[in-house]
Amino acid sequence: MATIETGKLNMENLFAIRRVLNSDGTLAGPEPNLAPAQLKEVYRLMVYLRSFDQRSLNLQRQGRMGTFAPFSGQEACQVGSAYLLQKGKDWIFPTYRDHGAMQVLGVPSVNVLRYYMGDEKGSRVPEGVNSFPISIPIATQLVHAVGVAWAAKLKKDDVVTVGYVGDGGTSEGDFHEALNFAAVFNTPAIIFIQNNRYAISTPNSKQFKTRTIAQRALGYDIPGVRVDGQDILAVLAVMQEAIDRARSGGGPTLVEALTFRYGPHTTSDDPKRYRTEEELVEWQARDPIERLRRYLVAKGLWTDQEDEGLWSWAKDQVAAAVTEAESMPRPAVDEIFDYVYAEPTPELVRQKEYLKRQLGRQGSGEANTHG
Amino acid sequence: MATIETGKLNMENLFAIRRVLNSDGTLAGPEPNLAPAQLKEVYRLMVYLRSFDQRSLNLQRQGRMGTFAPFSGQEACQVGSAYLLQKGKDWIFPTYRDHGAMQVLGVPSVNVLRYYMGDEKGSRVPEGVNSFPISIPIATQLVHAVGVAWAAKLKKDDVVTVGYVGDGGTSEGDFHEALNFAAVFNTPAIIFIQNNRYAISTPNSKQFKTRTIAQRALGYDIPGVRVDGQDILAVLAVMQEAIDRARSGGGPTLVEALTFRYGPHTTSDDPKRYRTEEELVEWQARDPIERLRRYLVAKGLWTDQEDEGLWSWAKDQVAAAVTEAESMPRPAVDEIFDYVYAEPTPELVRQKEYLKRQLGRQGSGEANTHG
Amino acid sequence: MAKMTLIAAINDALKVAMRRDPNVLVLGEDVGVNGGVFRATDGLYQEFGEDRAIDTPLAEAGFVGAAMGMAVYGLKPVVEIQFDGFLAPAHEHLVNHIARIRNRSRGRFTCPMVLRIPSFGGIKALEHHSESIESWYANVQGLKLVVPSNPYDAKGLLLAAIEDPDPVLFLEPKRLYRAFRQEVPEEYYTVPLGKAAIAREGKDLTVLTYGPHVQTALEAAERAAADHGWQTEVVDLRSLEPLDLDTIIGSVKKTRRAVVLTEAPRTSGFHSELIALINDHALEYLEAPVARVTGFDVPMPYLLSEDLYIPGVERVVAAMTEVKSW
Amino acid sequence: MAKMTLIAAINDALKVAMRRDPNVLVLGEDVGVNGGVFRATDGLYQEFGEDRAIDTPLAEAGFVGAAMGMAVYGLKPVVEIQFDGFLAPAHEHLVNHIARIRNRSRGRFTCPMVLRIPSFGGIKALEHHSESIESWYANVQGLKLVVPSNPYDAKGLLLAAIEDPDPVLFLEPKRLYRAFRQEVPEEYYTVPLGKAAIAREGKDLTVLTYGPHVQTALEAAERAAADHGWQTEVVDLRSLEPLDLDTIIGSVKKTRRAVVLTEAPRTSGFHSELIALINDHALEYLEAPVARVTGFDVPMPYLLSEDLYIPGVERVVAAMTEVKSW
Ligand SMILES: Cc1ncc(C[n+]2csc(CCOP(=O)(O)OP(=O)(O)O)c2C)c(N)n1
Ligand SMILES: Cc1ncc(C[n+]2csc(CCOP(=O)(O)OP(=O)(O)O)c2C)c(N)n1
Ligand SMILES: [Mg+2]
Ligand SMILES: [Mg+2]
Repeated sequence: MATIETGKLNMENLFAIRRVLNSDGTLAGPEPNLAPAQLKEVYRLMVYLRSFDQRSLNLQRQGRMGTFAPFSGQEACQVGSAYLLQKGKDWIFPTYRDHGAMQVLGVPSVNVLRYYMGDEKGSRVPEGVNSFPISIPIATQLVHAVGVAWAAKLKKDDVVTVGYVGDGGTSEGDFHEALNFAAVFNTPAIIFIQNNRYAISTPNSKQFKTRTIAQRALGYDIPGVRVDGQDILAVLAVMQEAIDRARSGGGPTLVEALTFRYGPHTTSDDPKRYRTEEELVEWQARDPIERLRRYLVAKGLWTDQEDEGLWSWAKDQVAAAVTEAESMPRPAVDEIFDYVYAEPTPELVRQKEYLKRQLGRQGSGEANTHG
Repeated sequence: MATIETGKLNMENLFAIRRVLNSDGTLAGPEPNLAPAQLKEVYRLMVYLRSFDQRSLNLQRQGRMGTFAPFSGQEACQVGSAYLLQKGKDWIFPTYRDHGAMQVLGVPSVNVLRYYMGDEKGSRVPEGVNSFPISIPIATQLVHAVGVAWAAKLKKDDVVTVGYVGDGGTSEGDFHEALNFAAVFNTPAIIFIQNNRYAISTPNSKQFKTRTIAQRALGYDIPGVRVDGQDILAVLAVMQEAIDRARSGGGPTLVEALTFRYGPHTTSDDPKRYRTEEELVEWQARDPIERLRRYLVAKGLWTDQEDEGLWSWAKDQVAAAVTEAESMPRPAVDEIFDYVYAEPTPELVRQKEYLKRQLGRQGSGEANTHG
Repeated sequence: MAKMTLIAAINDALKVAMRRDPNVLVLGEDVGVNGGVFRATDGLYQEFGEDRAIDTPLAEAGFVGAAMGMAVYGLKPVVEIQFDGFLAPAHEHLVNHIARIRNRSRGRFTCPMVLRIPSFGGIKALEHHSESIESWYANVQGLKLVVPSNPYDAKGLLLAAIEDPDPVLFLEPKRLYRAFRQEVPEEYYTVPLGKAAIAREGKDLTVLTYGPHVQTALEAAERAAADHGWQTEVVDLRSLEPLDLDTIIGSVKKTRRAVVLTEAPRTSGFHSELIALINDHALEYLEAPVARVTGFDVPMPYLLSEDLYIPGVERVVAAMTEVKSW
Repeated sequence: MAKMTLIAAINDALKVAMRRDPNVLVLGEDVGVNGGVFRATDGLYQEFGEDRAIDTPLAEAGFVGAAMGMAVYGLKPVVEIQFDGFLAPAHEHLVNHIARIRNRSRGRFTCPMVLRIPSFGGIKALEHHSESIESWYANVQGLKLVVPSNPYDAKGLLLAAIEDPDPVLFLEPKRLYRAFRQEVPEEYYTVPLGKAAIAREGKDLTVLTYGPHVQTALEAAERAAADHGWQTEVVDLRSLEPLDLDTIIGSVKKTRRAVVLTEAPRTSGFHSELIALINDHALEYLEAPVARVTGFDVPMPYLLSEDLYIPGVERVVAAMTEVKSW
């Protein structure tokens, strides 16, 4: 009987975890077909992002930035998911935790910093960089990713889009609707799940009953795959397949990357309330950066000096970005009114004038001095 | 590679269509274990519902009822999904097309008629009959079905709930959220899909890419099954398993019943715009009532006289219900105000007084005379 | 010129728009093969094909959110929400994204799209098919809100909405779809968003209203003229966001007496905002409190009681009498 | 009596309610093991177990809709919506079902549940974490709408909301969670829904407000007294639905001058309804137009500009001056 047969399927085997490098950096399978330059490039990007993330955490602790969502531990996902996209052509739809992928695609670090410092201009990505602004409402951005992919397909542009979502986000109705639309209209959209095992404090075991999220693909008749999210070479391999499939008209792919965030959900969160030190340590032992470093060193492509050099270069780069971000002026009063519509309505003009009169009366304007 | 393997699964085999009777009424498998009395009872119910549905369509055409959603063709689903439930204990969550199942559970025909005549009192089902009112917002009722099942489980009541949805409804986010909650909390909720191939005019082929809806169950690690929705004995068999599973703590089941509506989506719809006469005729050849009749006759349980008697009995029963429904008074003015809250707010009291004053002024009250 | 019903004018507007701009497309439930449950998109599938008259799966968040993606990418989606009560599943995309993407991205991304929504009661439909949702969305910034009251405006306003660089909720008075015909030019023309119309001139009192209620107001004005000789000015707002404050205040200052008419639930309705605006800009001109004729604070009743809910001519005349006899 | 912050008072109310009624349970995102992102449900999981302090999957429609089922079945769910901006996915269940099931079933099914929603701005959070949604839901019938402004009321109103036979949206002023402490009884007590409080007595003008803005109004009243000697009456509405019209109108008739204060977007806000009610019931008493101090018709700005949006004491004093110097 059908209801019994289906139970027989072993999803963990069916969706076996793709891996290229073992935790210790040794090859788990065939050599990846990436040029040394590319290997070093993705390594550089991961190091840069780790430095950026750590520095941002410090800025927040020092009160120089607002609530911040760190991705440390997920660098292989951040870099691997965006590195192979065609800049200026392909699109990404990030969450608050995907500002790493945004930077890989070309969003300046300064934008990300200004965003988290509380300036909408941070969300104004430069022309030519096709990254949607950070989307905070969980899973909604997946539908946008499918919409843009669909539009591109209708316009006969061979564009690929990547929608980001977390393990928790897969529970939202939008996850389902996005997958169904992607499947029905065969849109070139890749749904990239970073399963970091927790949605704030909520573990996978309370989020879904299945052992994999990738198996959801079976419900839409689209390809699904699980990948070791701490192994950037595996993430790159899986993304290459998904991107090729999408670009050649093969439609969407559901990717589940198994990963872990080292830090808190955001700077307002205390992970000790819901996860153990052991779990963290266990995952740090699979660190994506260290893993690739060992592989590069073993291949004779990388030295300790080069590594030191890279880390200090990254530190400086980030420092420069921070300086630039902190040197930017506060948003002008006009800004909060001028982008609601293409043309401000008469009512908005009245409101802006009122506020300016008020601030005038209040001298420096109590309102916009702190923060 | 995982993405290829999954393609190998043949979902139509994995979720083979359950069938007990062939279209001609001959046995497709082993004898069902239903007593003759039960066989006649479900036959009687289907005949009654067919008569009810046809008469309701006529009432609407004569302007004696508002927009009506007919289910003719889906009687095996309507009766088979509700017949085995424990009245006064188990709950159903019907759509606008499931007023057949409602009547099987014990909602008086008069309620259904008054509902479609435009009287909220029709939605006030009698105490002891656990049917939610008709839910029109697509798929929302599935979440309620899971919520009630969850509550019953928390209260240690061995209650079973059935949530109804159509093929189109499976595209809504609520379908996904309901299945995920049912799976995670292992609630005794049965999601009963009547796949009648169209959502108003939209065919399955535009609704989802898969060949079955039942396979969605794989994404939640819950049992899924496809059944011939024109074969009431098969529907009963599948529901018996699902009910037993739910009542014994085995959790939810996703049932996809393959069926067809003979009539329009509602009385405002014209099916000729989107479906062929052939398709209708093809499905009428699998009629659920005729199929069971042949089986009963072949088993010597039923005669032509009995059949004629039953149809005229049904006609009379329905006629009596219609008379009763049409003899009921119009809803009183107070009714639209008195059930918004347990206690009307002062503002509502003011509004009610105002309206009554107005209607007084207007004499008979232009407002509530027509309709 | 041809005499058209309001639904024909909308259908004509869509055809005209799709012929002149290849980026315009319609999508939603049953808008393709079936031509929409009200036939607003009739013939589009045949003329423009399945890529421009798209039948979507039954998922409002899905197709409204996807349409936003299309709009950002450069298409001009015109989404049909089958009935007012079914916009709710797309509420999150509407208020958290569609209304905000321009502001959030400081103009880098924009979302020119139209949501056509058959709205308000009066057709004795089932529950959730007769809702007044304007009060909520008038409080949401970044959306425009347009409500035509006749075939000519319906075509011109819809074409203006499609041209508009920002997202527009286009609330169609479903009970007027086939209520009457009017001369409507076949060619392209627009009626600007944000300009009210004086549907009837008068000096004794003002009725501020929109959409299907304009007809009610005109009838009431007729009756008031016949019974009392009052010259009532009926202001058809046409667009609630942006709102034509000058016309509203100008009329109230002239007549010094005002009635606001909607069928939205009374508490915290858009009519309340109209009264607040009069308070802000013309209070000292008022000879009497503004009278509000609205729906009640109850869910829209089922069809047998629908007429109890929807303000009829009598209720409007009673309100006029109130403000005149204060 | 113990001195409690507002968040502690809410946590205490939940514990008291759960101890006295086994049918009361809390559910939502991270409300169990983690005790909620604001710690409102801290300790409930430990004391009452995973069946009464339930961590749900991340799906608002799912747990709000399921909670409705629970309520109809006889449980008393208290749902936490993590932040105001994230109620949107549950909008459909709220307006089309939770608010209507009693009316739809003519009283056969009822839905006594509470949605706790940390609301309004002032904590310099990320986007969607600082919204004012009361204006929409005040226009939705069948829901009650409660907004406490201090620890004592927060506990008493929440217990009253849990006791209430109808669904209640409980909007918590998140910026006051830890702003100050107040004597709060440990035992069970309720503050009735629908009764406003006179937060400060005065005869010269009235400020109508609620929630976090009550603090602003009191400060402004202090300053007005100091600078101008005006005696300002501050009315804390506490519950918007049901609304205490008598207290509102009584105060306005007494002072003849009124300011309405909220941080909701200006157009079609709940403050507009307050002005409309004054128009309906006390227009002839007004010495000046009602002044409204509100948010602007823009999305709540990111943190660097948040203070530009939220009405501060200066804006309130300026409005008071307007109505006094009219
Ligand atoms: C619709 C909605 N509900 C709730 C939230 C609050 N929230 C922000 S992040 C988060 C958890 C997300 O978990 P997951 O999807 O696993 O992504 P992760 O943070 O782990 O990267 C929640 C509940 C939100 N942003 N949007
Ligand atoms: C949320 C929502 N969107 C749209 C509608 C309008 N509508 C009513 S029935 C229907 C089609 C439903 O099709 P299906 O789920 O297959 O059920 P069936 O009518 O075939 O039984 C639609 C789109 C609705 N009732 N609710
Ligand atoms: Mg996660
Ligand atoms: Mg169907």
